[in-house]
Parts: sequence; structure tokens; C-alpha cells
Amino acid sequence: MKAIEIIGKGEEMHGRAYIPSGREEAGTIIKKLKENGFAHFVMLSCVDWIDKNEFELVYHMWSYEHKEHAMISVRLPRDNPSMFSMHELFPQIETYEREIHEMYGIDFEGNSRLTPFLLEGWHDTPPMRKDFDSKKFAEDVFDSIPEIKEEEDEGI
Amino acid sequence: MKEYELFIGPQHPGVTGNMMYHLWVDGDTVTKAECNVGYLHRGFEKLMESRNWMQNVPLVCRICVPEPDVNEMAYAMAVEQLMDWEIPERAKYIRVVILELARIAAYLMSIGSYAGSLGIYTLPQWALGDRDYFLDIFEQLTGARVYHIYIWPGGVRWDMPEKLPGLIEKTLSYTEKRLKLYDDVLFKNRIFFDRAVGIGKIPKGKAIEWGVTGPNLRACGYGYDIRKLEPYAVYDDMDFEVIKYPELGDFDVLSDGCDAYTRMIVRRLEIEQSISIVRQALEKMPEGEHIIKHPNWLKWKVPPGYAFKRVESSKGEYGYFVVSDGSNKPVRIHVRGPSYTHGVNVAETILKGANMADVSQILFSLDVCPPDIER
Amino acid sequence: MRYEEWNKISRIASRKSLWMLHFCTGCGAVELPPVMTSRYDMERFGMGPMATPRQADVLLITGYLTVKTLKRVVNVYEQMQSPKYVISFGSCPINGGMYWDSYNTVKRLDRYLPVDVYVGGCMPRPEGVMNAFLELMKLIDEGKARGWEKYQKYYEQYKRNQKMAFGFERGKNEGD
Amino acid sequence: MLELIFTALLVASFVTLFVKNGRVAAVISLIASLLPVAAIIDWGNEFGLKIFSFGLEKSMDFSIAGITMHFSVTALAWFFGVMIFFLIPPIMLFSYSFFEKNRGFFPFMLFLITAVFGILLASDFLTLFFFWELMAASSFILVYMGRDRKAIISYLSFSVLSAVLILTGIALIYSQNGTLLFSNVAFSADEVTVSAIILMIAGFAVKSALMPLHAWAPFVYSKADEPFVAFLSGGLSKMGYYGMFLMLFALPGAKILQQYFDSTVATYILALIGAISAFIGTLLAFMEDDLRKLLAYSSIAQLGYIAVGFGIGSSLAITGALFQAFNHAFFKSVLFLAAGAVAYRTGKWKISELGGVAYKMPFTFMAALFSIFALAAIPITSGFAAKWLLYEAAVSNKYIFITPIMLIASVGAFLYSFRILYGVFLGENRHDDIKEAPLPMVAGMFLLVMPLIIFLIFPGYMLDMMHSALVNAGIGTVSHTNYVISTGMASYNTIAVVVGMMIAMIPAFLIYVLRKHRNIDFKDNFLAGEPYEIYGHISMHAANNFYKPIEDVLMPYLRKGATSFYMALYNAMGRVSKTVRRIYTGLSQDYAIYVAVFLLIIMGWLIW
Amino acid sequence: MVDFLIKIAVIALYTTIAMLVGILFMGIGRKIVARVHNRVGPPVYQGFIDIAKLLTKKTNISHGWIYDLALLFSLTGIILTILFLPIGGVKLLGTEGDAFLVLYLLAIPALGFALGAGASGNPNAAIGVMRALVMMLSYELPFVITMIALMIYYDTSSIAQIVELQRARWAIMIPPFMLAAAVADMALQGMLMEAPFDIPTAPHEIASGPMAEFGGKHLGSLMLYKAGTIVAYTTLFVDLFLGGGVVMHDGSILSYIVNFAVWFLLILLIFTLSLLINASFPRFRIEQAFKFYWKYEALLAFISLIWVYLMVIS
Repeated sequence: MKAIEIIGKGEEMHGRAYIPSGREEAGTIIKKLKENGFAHFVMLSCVDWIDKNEFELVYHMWSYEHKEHAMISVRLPRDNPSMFSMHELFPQIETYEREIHEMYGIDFEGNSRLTPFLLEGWHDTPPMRKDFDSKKFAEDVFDSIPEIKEEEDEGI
Repeated sequence: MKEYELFIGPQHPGVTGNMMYHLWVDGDTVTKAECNVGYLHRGFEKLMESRNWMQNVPLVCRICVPEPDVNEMAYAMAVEQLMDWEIPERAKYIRVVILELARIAAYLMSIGSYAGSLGIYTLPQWALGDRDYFLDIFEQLTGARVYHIYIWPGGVRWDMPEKLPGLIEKTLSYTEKRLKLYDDVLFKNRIFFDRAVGIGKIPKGKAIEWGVTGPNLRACGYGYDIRKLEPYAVYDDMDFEVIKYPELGDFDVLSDGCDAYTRMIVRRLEIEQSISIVRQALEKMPEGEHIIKHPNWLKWKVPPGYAFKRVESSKGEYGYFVVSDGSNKPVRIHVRGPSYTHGVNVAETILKGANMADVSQILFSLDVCPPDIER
Repeated sequence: MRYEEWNKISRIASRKSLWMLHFCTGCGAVELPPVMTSRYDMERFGMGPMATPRQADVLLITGYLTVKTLKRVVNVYEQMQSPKYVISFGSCPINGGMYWDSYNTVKRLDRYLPVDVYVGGCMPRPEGVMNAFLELMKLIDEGKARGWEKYQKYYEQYKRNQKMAFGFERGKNEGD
Repeated sequence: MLELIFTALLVASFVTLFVKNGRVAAVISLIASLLPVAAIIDWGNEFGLKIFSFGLEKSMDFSIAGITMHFSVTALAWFFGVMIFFLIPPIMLFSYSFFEKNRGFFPFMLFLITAVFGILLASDFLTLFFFWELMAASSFILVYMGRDRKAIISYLSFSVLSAVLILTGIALIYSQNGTLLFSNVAFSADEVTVSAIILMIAGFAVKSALMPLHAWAPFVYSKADEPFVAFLSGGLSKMGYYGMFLMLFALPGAKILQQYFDSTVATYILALIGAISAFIGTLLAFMEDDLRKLLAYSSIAQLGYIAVGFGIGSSLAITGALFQAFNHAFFKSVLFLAAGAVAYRTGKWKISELGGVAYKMPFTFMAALFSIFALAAIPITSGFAAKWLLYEAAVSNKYIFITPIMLIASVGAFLYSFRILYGVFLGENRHDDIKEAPLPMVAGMFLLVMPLIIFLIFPGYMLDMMHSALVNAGIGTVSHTNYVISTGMASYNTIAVVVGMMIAMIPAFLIYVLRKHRNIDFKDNFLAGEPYEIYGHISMHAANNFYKPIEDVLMPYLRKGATSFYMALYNAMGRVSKTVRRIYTGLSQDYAIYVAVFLLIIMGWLIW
Repeated sequence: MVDFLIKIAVIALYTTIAMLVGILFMGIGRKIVARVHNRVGPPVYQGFIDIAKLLTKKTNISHGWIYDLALLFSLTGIILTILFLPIGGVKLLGTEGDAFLVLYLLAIPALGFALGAGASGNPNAAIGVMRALVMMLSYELPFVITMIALMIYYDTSSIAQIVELQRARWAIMIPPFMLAAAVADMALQGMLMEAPFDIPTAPHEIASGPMAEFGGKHLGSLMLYKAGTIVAYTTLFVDLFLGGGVVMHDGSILSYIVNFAVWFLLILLIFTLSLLINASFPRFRIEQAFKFYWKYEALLAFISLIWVYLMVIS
């Protein structure tokens, strides 16, 4: 795999390169890949491994040159997670970081636009974390709202 | 404050669905644009984590409303990869047929809405009316007009009815005839040239870095199509050329690419391309099973691993990142919608400096679909 | 002219000229274009899309409502001029539908806005949508489509429910 | 008794010079400014406005230091007097509240009135020139108070230019005729006379800001005190047209020009200049963000119509031109005063910074609205009749270039009118802490609006007032009754319009009254569904670069043409004035030498 | 006195009928456009229903007294304009004013509308008004040039007189006026705000522009105004170029009916033409519309004017 050759580590997973990386070196790896043909940043996703008490950030990159997909995986601790922002490399990372900040509560140093993205006025646990129970929240909030009590009235 | 603020959306005819662009406008020039989404956020990814693998199938198709089949396809492919399933040949052909029909339907809708944003209301009426005939095909094939729940992991839900190819062929030839009329009204209309050429330009060389995909990327001159790059189903058997700027068939190459005009022409040409692919698929379709035997849905466990599968939707690259830990529910499913980059970063950047009258045109020409941004 | 007679003229006229607000709140909006366009042509009944709430008579809640959208929908509904009607599409505004356990969608619309006609299904077919419009016309004709009067009468209750959904009542101030 | 008026005005101006309190000075000036009004009303008995008479004399000779000044009032002077002197008391009333302290506005304004009175009464060129310079000097001081370098320099240099042109013309006429009395001057179609006429018309055109000579107007109008600018634009600019009328028609200048060029080309050029003035002024006006500059360009445009009328020269055209002059005097004064009132309360001049003033200052808005209707020639004020006469004149003379230009300029007036209405008075409510302008200001503005409505219904009165002036100049008048004006091409019945409007208003009024409505705050507005409260503040005032699209199309042409030319001119003027300033050494001997040299040159030229 | 009363009655009758025709035309227009769209379309009397509905709305929102001026001015202005236009050869008040007056009377409703839109405080409305005014500046130039050509040719500026003088031959049959009529028809397209010149109310760009904040009775009166403009502008065109639709001159009752019918058919024809153009073109951007009118249209109009001028002076 080309990506593994470039970086010098990683494994192949279903025809895609999977490169584990530390928090600090992720930036250099992505930059190196970008310079070596991996020009298309596909997405940044996050997985909550609650058993291992860590978050996994996965940077997906694609190379039109080598026709190859690379996943750079960064593991962060679950309490006070923070990561370096990489929006200067690819502008769209900014949006992914906003979403992950909102949904998982991960802080991205250097991203000045970590404003509410999908939710408005959200004060609970970040919803995509595994310890947030969507069903319970919905029952607590939306099912507790009373019905409109109507008077016995011919007029209405 | 010299600028005034304008809201394009959520309740505005000039926006593609339920989203909002907050514009700061000076005179008629947009000086700053901010995309505001979340009006359609249902928390799909969260919901999927609490449903088992089969229950997720009816959920995924609801992520993108105009073209739901790509979701089913990407999800099915990702699960098939984790399960290491090889699906029947016939299912693959049927998948190509329905995907391409869905693409045509989505393009008709996008062309219609785009024409509406230019103020010619005849074309939306025609295009959306004609799109309905494709929905009829879907209804006969899958039982539903919009949300088909047809492509399952392992194959397709039902076999194709015998009489359907005839209906499809009839609809396709009707569409081909109608496309000539569309050309007269919009694509060869002088005012369309005047309005669209040079509008909403993605800077040269920035397209790939910004994550532009699909017809928008091909309008910038890059012939990249996932159907060719990473052929899924049976696209490697199909005979088609990637349409890209500046090879625009019999349409004039008026602009230097990357603008609303080229994007719409590329979409227009890809309708014809899809028609030919559907015809090829119907012709080459083998007999046989349409689905492999499934395990019990309630106890179905998927081996642990990461899977990422992409398909080419009418809007661009559609990807599903599926993570399993070996249980009967996914750990994480992350959807990469094409509008995520088009709608937020690209639109915010290219709207800056645009004329206020062109804002809605630019959005429609990027074919931004908010549900796949927010999921 | 007496008020009742005037009312009757108003009803006859507004039945045949329902202008709907162009607001796609959810996925049901995808079945509106077929209804509007040449296949089903709802302009036959004098219906048409309108750009702003002031001009419109009918608010279509096309599918699920997220909390963020509900805020806008309430705002839009209050900007509309009565008599005004609400039609809700699909199963989500009835009981939550597919998203019954989602943290971001309000489930029962009638707790926040008075709904005149519900259309079931996911999605409702265009025929169903057309039928809902005809049903609404019938209700208007009979003087039974009085959601807007209900909203005025029980305004406090509606407002309280809306605030609860927006999070005001959960002890937190929204918007900061 | 005439001397008494002059003396009283001068005394009043000296008294106000030493009064520190602006209110007292305003009252004195108001009373003083009623004197010329009284004189005008008195003379009106002869010229068509019969109210009362106390037997004021009509002519006077006044000798000082061997020079005799001849004064007499003519029908023409009387008509311009009506136009100008009726403006002043309302302006003084406005100033009562506008100037807290007397900073020199009142004495020089009275001085200016004296000068204008003198110009109108003058019946020889020397007197005319004397008072013309008096007017220039006093108005210069008023401009100087604005303390803006650009304004001062441009006004000074253009005044000097005007004076030089007029003086040269007078000298030429004197060299031909040996007399300066209007009644004795006999023109003949030779080079000297023709060049004298052209020079003098150019000199007068400076004052009336006609297109190539308008460059001073935007700077001056935007920097001086409002009441003065109201008078400058409403009143003083008409003095230029008074001079032009005098040269062209009262003295048979137009005929001489036609004889000399053997065609109507000279007057046609004047009309074309007027039309282009109207057109370019309009274009510049709707691209301007400074309210006062916008009004200045609008003045240039509106005054252009008068030149068109003079250029066409038929009775229809001149009637229209004088009517337009009258209307302009009043509506433009109101607009400048309204701008002053708005600035008095908000302290802002830029249209993009204003907005929503009408809700707090409804009366100011009403006055401005009516004058804007007059400006845009909407037929619910007298503004329409004037322009109608001009169009009729142009079409009946088959002027195929001038008519479309005039018409389109008038349509352009809608554009900047709306800019004023929306940008200043309507739109986002940005000024919560202001209140209506003080009563004297409002009263002043409404007094000025009155004539616009009166002459809407009875334009015939206006035509009656100018009747003798036109007949004296041998032009002939337009056939009319009190409310019907007929030309060869069509007729215009104001009563039909007014009554028709009242009838047509019935359905609208019924709808308005029968269906109740509820007033709401502007924050409850269409924001594409977004609630205003979430954002705290949303800037909704779209007044900056309002006509950007059309500006983008036209500006390249205008920049190439007009603007850059004038900017170059302005820079050149700046350089010249710098050089000139070097001459002013401050030593009286030097000045004496300059004067001597100047006189020598003049004399040498005259002898040669 | 009796004559005067009869005249008043005739004027009232014709004005009312003209407004009703305008409302009917809105329905007919929607029907025609619907047929182009492959649709059935609303019933032809839909305009009446819409206006009745708007005028009987329970809530009417106002943004203050200046906003209400829109209602008063727009309706008053358009009715006043119709009073001064000969309809089917009947002069109404046509002899009391002329074409210039009509041009300026048409500005009353426009300015009232603009005031109301401005008073609503909505930026969309302000931009819409800006576009409407720029459109006005654009289409007026070619239109007034053609009008001046007519005035010079017939040596009168009174519309009633122009209609009268076209007895022998409609203006459109004279070569220069064929060109002029073509130009004026494109100007009419802008006046009626049909595509490609429906820029001021573009819903996708500025959410129906000036109308953004109008509802209830205010919108109802604006619809009446719109109905009036359809009649006023098409009638102006018919009066100027098509002899006002006068075919019988004998002054009998029959001639009034026939002339009225011909007038109706002619304005319907003009209106249909404009709708068909509307259905087959996208809309311009405002500066493109401005360029279109001032470059090509104005040039053609000017050619016809010079042609007429040469015809007249020779």
C-alpha cells in the first residue's frame, strides 16, 4: 500500500490502509500524505470506545493518483479530550471539527469556530457519546409535555 | 453597519430544503456568508447505534430524500464487506438499474429546481412531472415511491417483475424525447448563458483540496467518478465515459469551467449517460437469485472491523464508515454526505463576493441537499 | 352585513384559494413538488406556494420537526394572518414515527401547534396529500377548521409547551 | 421708501451682528425679511397679485460718489421676487430653532437679502454687477462658516469666474453701446455683442449650477449651514436664471444669437446643456450616499430643466421653465430644511447611517414627502404642471433628443426620491431616542409646502403671475383658465385630476376603513422564518450602495466622462488657488499694485 | 346636468368593468401559463376568489400609517390612471389629460407601493423596490421614445386624440411604428413584470420582494392594483398602436359594444403574448435587463423615432 510506504507504518484493512498515529504526529502524517498525492480529504469521524475509555478520531483520505484510501486513527482519552485542528490543511475539516466538538465534546485547539452547529441551545451531555441515552432524554423531555386541555365549548 | 443581513432560509423559496444561509450584503454584493444547518438533524447516527443491523436498513434511506438508494447501497456494501459476503450477479445488475434510475430522478429534480431559481417555471413543472414516471417505476419495483428499502445487505429485496423492463424502456425513451424540450427551454436559452456563465466559480485547482466531488468536480475538469475509480456492483462491465468539462457533447463550451453553467450542463449530460447505463444493465442482466440467505435478523452479529464504502450519488461522493465490535448493533456509523463540503465550506467561500441575485442559483447549481449534511 | 354572513363569504373564498407557505420542514417536502406540478396539479383547487408567511393561509408541516425547526415554525405560524390552517404530513408529527427515541425531534405536534388535518404514512402519497387538501376545504366549508381560534384561546398552554420543548423550562436559558 | 427698505435691511444685519442670542437674532431677521415680502405684495397690484397696497414707489435713482444707481421694478423682477422673498420668512422661522447661538448666519443672510433685492431692482448693468458681487461676497462668508476647504475654494473660484465673465460681458456691452441702462442698451448682431451675451450667460450659469459649471455645488451644498443651503439652492440659484432671462428675453439676447448664427443652434445648445444637466445630475444623485450631496445633484438636475425651457424659447417652454423655477425654489428648500431637521435631531448625514426617522418625526416626513412628490413631478403637487409644460414645448418643437433625455431624467428622479424616503425616513427603526423637530422648524417647512398644493389645483394663478413678465419680454402666454392649461397638443385639467383622485380613492378608503388592522413592531418581520429575538440585533437597513447594480453599469462611463473631468478640474483649481494664495502676501502695498495692474490691463484691453 | 351625470355613470361603469377585466385576466393568465406547463390550472375566475379571500381575512397586519399608504395610493393611482385612458374608444377623462399625465399617474401607485414596502422595514422589500425602480428607469427609455415618435407623427400628445387620428389606419400599419410597437411590446413585458423581467418580485432571490410583508387587505389591494396595471398597460399599448380597438365610428349603441369587444380581444392578445414570452424565458439579472433596454431597445426605438421625424419634416 502506497500510504503505508509513505508513512512507514500501518496495516491493510479490507483494501484500505489503516495507520494508527499519536496525537502529536497526526498533523505531520496528514501533511505528508497530502503532499504525496492524497489530495482528497474524505471525512473526519469519531468513534466512542467507552469500554476502553477513549475516543478514536479517524481521518479518511483518498488519493486520486494511487486510487487508495487511508485511514489515520488517533486515540484520545475520554476525559478532557483535545486535538490539534487541521483546518489549515483542508478547509472542510473545520466543519467536521465543529460537528465532533458538538457531538462528542472534543476540543480542537486552533479552531476558532467551534460554535453550535447542528444543535441550538444544547446543555446536556454531548449526544453522540455512548453514555448519553437518547431514548431516556426523549422520554424525559418530549413525553413529559402535557396535552392541551380543552374546555367543553361549542365555540371551538 | 454598512451591510444588511439577509436570511436565505429556512423558510425561503431560494434555498434547497430546510437550511439557512446567513448573508451579509452590501448593496447587492455578498460580503460574508454563514451556513446554518441543523434544522433537519434527527440524530440518525445515534439512533443507528441503538438498533440492530437489519433495523437500520429502513433508517438509512431516510438520510437523503431525493435519492435514497445510494444510502441503502453504501450501507449494504459496507455490511457485506464486514460479513465478507459475495452477492448474486443478478442483484448487482438490479442494483445498477435502480441506482441509475434514482440518479435520473434526482437529476430531474435538481434541474427543475435550478430552473426555478432562474425564474423559468415551465421547466420545474415539466421536469418534476416527468420525474413522477420514474417514481412509478420504483413503485412497481419496490412498492414505494420515495423510500424504497429495496437494497438489502446481501442483495435486493425482491426480484424484478417481468414486465418492468418494458415500462422502464418506455419511460427512458419518453425522457429522451423530453430532454430535447428541456434543451430548448433552458440549456440552449440565451438568457441561461447570460445568467449562469462565470457564476459561482470554484477557483481553479482548489476543487479537490476543498473536497468537491461528483458532477461539481467533473465540471471543474477532473474526470473522477467513483463508478470508475472504485467500481462497485457491475459498473466495470458497463460501457460509459466519464463526462467532464470541457467535453460537453453538443453544448457550447462557453465558460472556462467550474461555474454554474458547466455544472448544470454536466448534470444534463449525465441523464443521457444514465439512460444508456440502465439500458445496458437491463440487456446484460443474468437470471438467478436476487438475495443470499440471511441469518436470523434478531441474532445477526457482524464481525468486528472498520469498513468504508463509497458510492457515486447524483450529488457527489457518498460514503458510509461502519465500525462493528462484533455485537448485533453497530458501534458507529458515520455518513459522509457530498453536501457536507459543498453546502458548508464551498458554498460559504464562493458566495463571498457573489451577486445577491445569484445566491440561490449557486446553491441550486451545487445541488446542496441539507439532510445529508446534518443526518 | 352581519358578521356571520361576512364569515360565510370569507369561508367560501378561503376554501377555494388556499395559499400554502413554502416551508419544507422535513422529508415530506419531497412529495410536494409532484403535487404542485403537472402530474397532480394542485393549482386546480386554487392552491399555490407562497414565499412569505404574511401571504400564506396554510402551513404544511412536512414531516418530523426538530427542536430548532419548531422554533421557526412557531414564529412563522404566528406571523401568518388568520384564518390560518395547519396540515401535518407523515407519521412523525403524529407520534414521532421513526424517530420516536431521537433526542432532537419533537414528537407530538398538536402539543405545540393546533393541527387541522393529519396525513398519515411515511411518506404520504400525493393522492393522500391531495385528499388532505380536499378534507381541509371541506372542514373550512363546514366551519370546523378552527385551529387558529384554538391557538388564540389556549395561547398560554401552547406557549408553555413550546418553552418546555425549547428548554426554557428545563432550568436553562437557551440561546447563550 | 425703497431706500428705507434697503436701510432697514442693512441696519437689521448690523444689529444682528452684535446680538449673541440666536433666538433674538432670528426674530429680528424674521421681521426684517418681511419687508421685501411686503414690498412684493404691494407691487403685486400691478402685476397680478392683488392683496393690498400702500403705494410703494416702483423706481428710484440713487447717486453715490458720482455714480448713479438706477432701480426700478419690472414684472420679471417681481415674479422672481415672489419666488425668492416668500422663501425667506419660513427659512428664518426654521432658523429660530436651528441656531441656538448667533454665529453670523443672520447678519450675512440679511446682507444677502439686501443684495438680492438690489439685483432684482437694478435697472442698469453696473448696479446689477455691484449687487451681484455683494451677493457673492455675503454668500461666500456664509459658505466660509461651513469651514470646509474644498467648499470654500470651489465656491470662491467659481464666484470669481462668474464675476470675471459677467464683468467682461458688461465691459463689452459698454464698449458697444456707451451706456449701461437696460432701457438704453441696443443690441446688434455683431461678434462683440454675441460674445458679451455668451459670456454673461456663462457667468449667470455658474450661479445656477448648470452642467459644465456645476462643480462647486456638491461641495458647498454639503458643507454650509442648512437654512443657508436651502436658500442657496432654492433662492440664489434662481438669480442665475433671472440674469439669463434678462439677457435672453428681456433684452433681446435670444434674437441676437439667432440672427448671428442664422439658426437656433445657440439656444438649442443651451437646451441640450440643460437636458444633459438634468440627466447627469440625476445619475449622480442616485449614486450619492451623502444626503446633502444627493440633494445638490438633484438641484443641478432640476435646475437643468429651466435651462431647457429657456433654450427652447417658446412661450410654452418659458412658462414651464418659470413654473419649474418656482416649484424648485419651494420643494428644494423644504428638502434641505428637512435634511437639516433630521441632522439637527440625529447628527447624521449619510443615508446609510440614517433610517426609520419617519416614525419619530412624522411631520418632517410629511413635508419631505410632499416636496418629493413635487420633485418627482407626481401629479398630486404642482411639480407636474411645470414639467408637463416643458415636455409639451419640447415635443411640439419636435426636439427628438431633448425630450427623451428630459423624460428619462425625470424617471430617474423617482430613483433618488425613493432613496431619500427609504434611506432616511423609512426602513429599519434605528433612532429610538429622537423626537419630532421643534415647532418653528415644522411650521417653516409646512409654510413652504403650501404653495405646492395650491398651485396643483390652480396652476392658472401661477401663469397669471408670470403673464406680464412674459408679455413684456414679447413672448406671449399659454392659454389657460384657473385650472385648465391648454397647449396646441393637449390640455391638462387639474380639477379633473384632483376630483378623479378623490373618486378613485373611495374604494381604497373603504377597504382601509372597513377592514380593521393591527399595528405591529417592525421586528416582527419576514426573516425567512428566523425569529428576531435569537439574534438580538439584525441589521436590516439596505441603504448603502443602494443602486449598486445600475451603478456598476453606468459608473465606467461616468467615471470616464464627468467625474474624472471634474476631479481633475478640482485638483487643478486647488493648485491654482495655492498659487493665488502665494500672491496674497498680506502687505497692503502689494494689493494696491495688484489692483493697479488689473485696472491697467482692463483699461488697456478696453481701449484696444 | 343630465349629461354630466351620464358621463359620471359611464366613467364609473367603464372603470369598474376595466378592473373586473383585470381580475379576470389574472385568472386567464394563470390558466394560459398552466396549459404551457402541461397542467389544468385554476378556474378563470380564480382572481376574484383570491381577492375576496384576502379582503375578508380576519387579521390584517400593518407596520404603521406609512405602510397603509401603499394600500391607499396603489389602488387610487391605478383607478385614476384608468380614468384617463380611452377604453374601446370611449374617452372617459381622456380629453382632460394626455400621455405624459398617464405616465406620471402610473407613478403614483408605484411610489405608494414603494413607500409601503419601505415602511415594512424588510431588506427584501427594499431591494425589490430598488429593482422595480431600476426596471422603471430601464423600460421607460425605449417606451417614451416610441411614445414621442407617435406624438410627433400625430402632432398631439393627447391619447384620445391619437386614438381619434388612427381611425383611417392603425399606427402599427405604418412602417416605423411596426418597429416601435415591437419595442414597446418588450417594454410592456417589463411594465407587466413578466419574465424575463420579473426581477422585482423574484421569489427565489428576494422572497417576492416588495410583497414580502404584505398580507390580508394590503395584499388584496395590491392584487387589485396588479389587475389594474394589466389593463392599464395593455390598454395604453392598444390605444397607442392599435387604434384603441375602435372599429366602428357611427356612435350607435352597437358600436360601443363592438368597440368594447375588440378592445377586450386586443388586450387579451397582448397579454397572452406577454405570458407566452414569460413562460419560455428565465429571468435576467437587473443590470442585464437595464443593459438590454438601454442598449438594444433604446437604439431600435430611436431608429423608429428618427424615421418618423424624417417622415414628418419632409
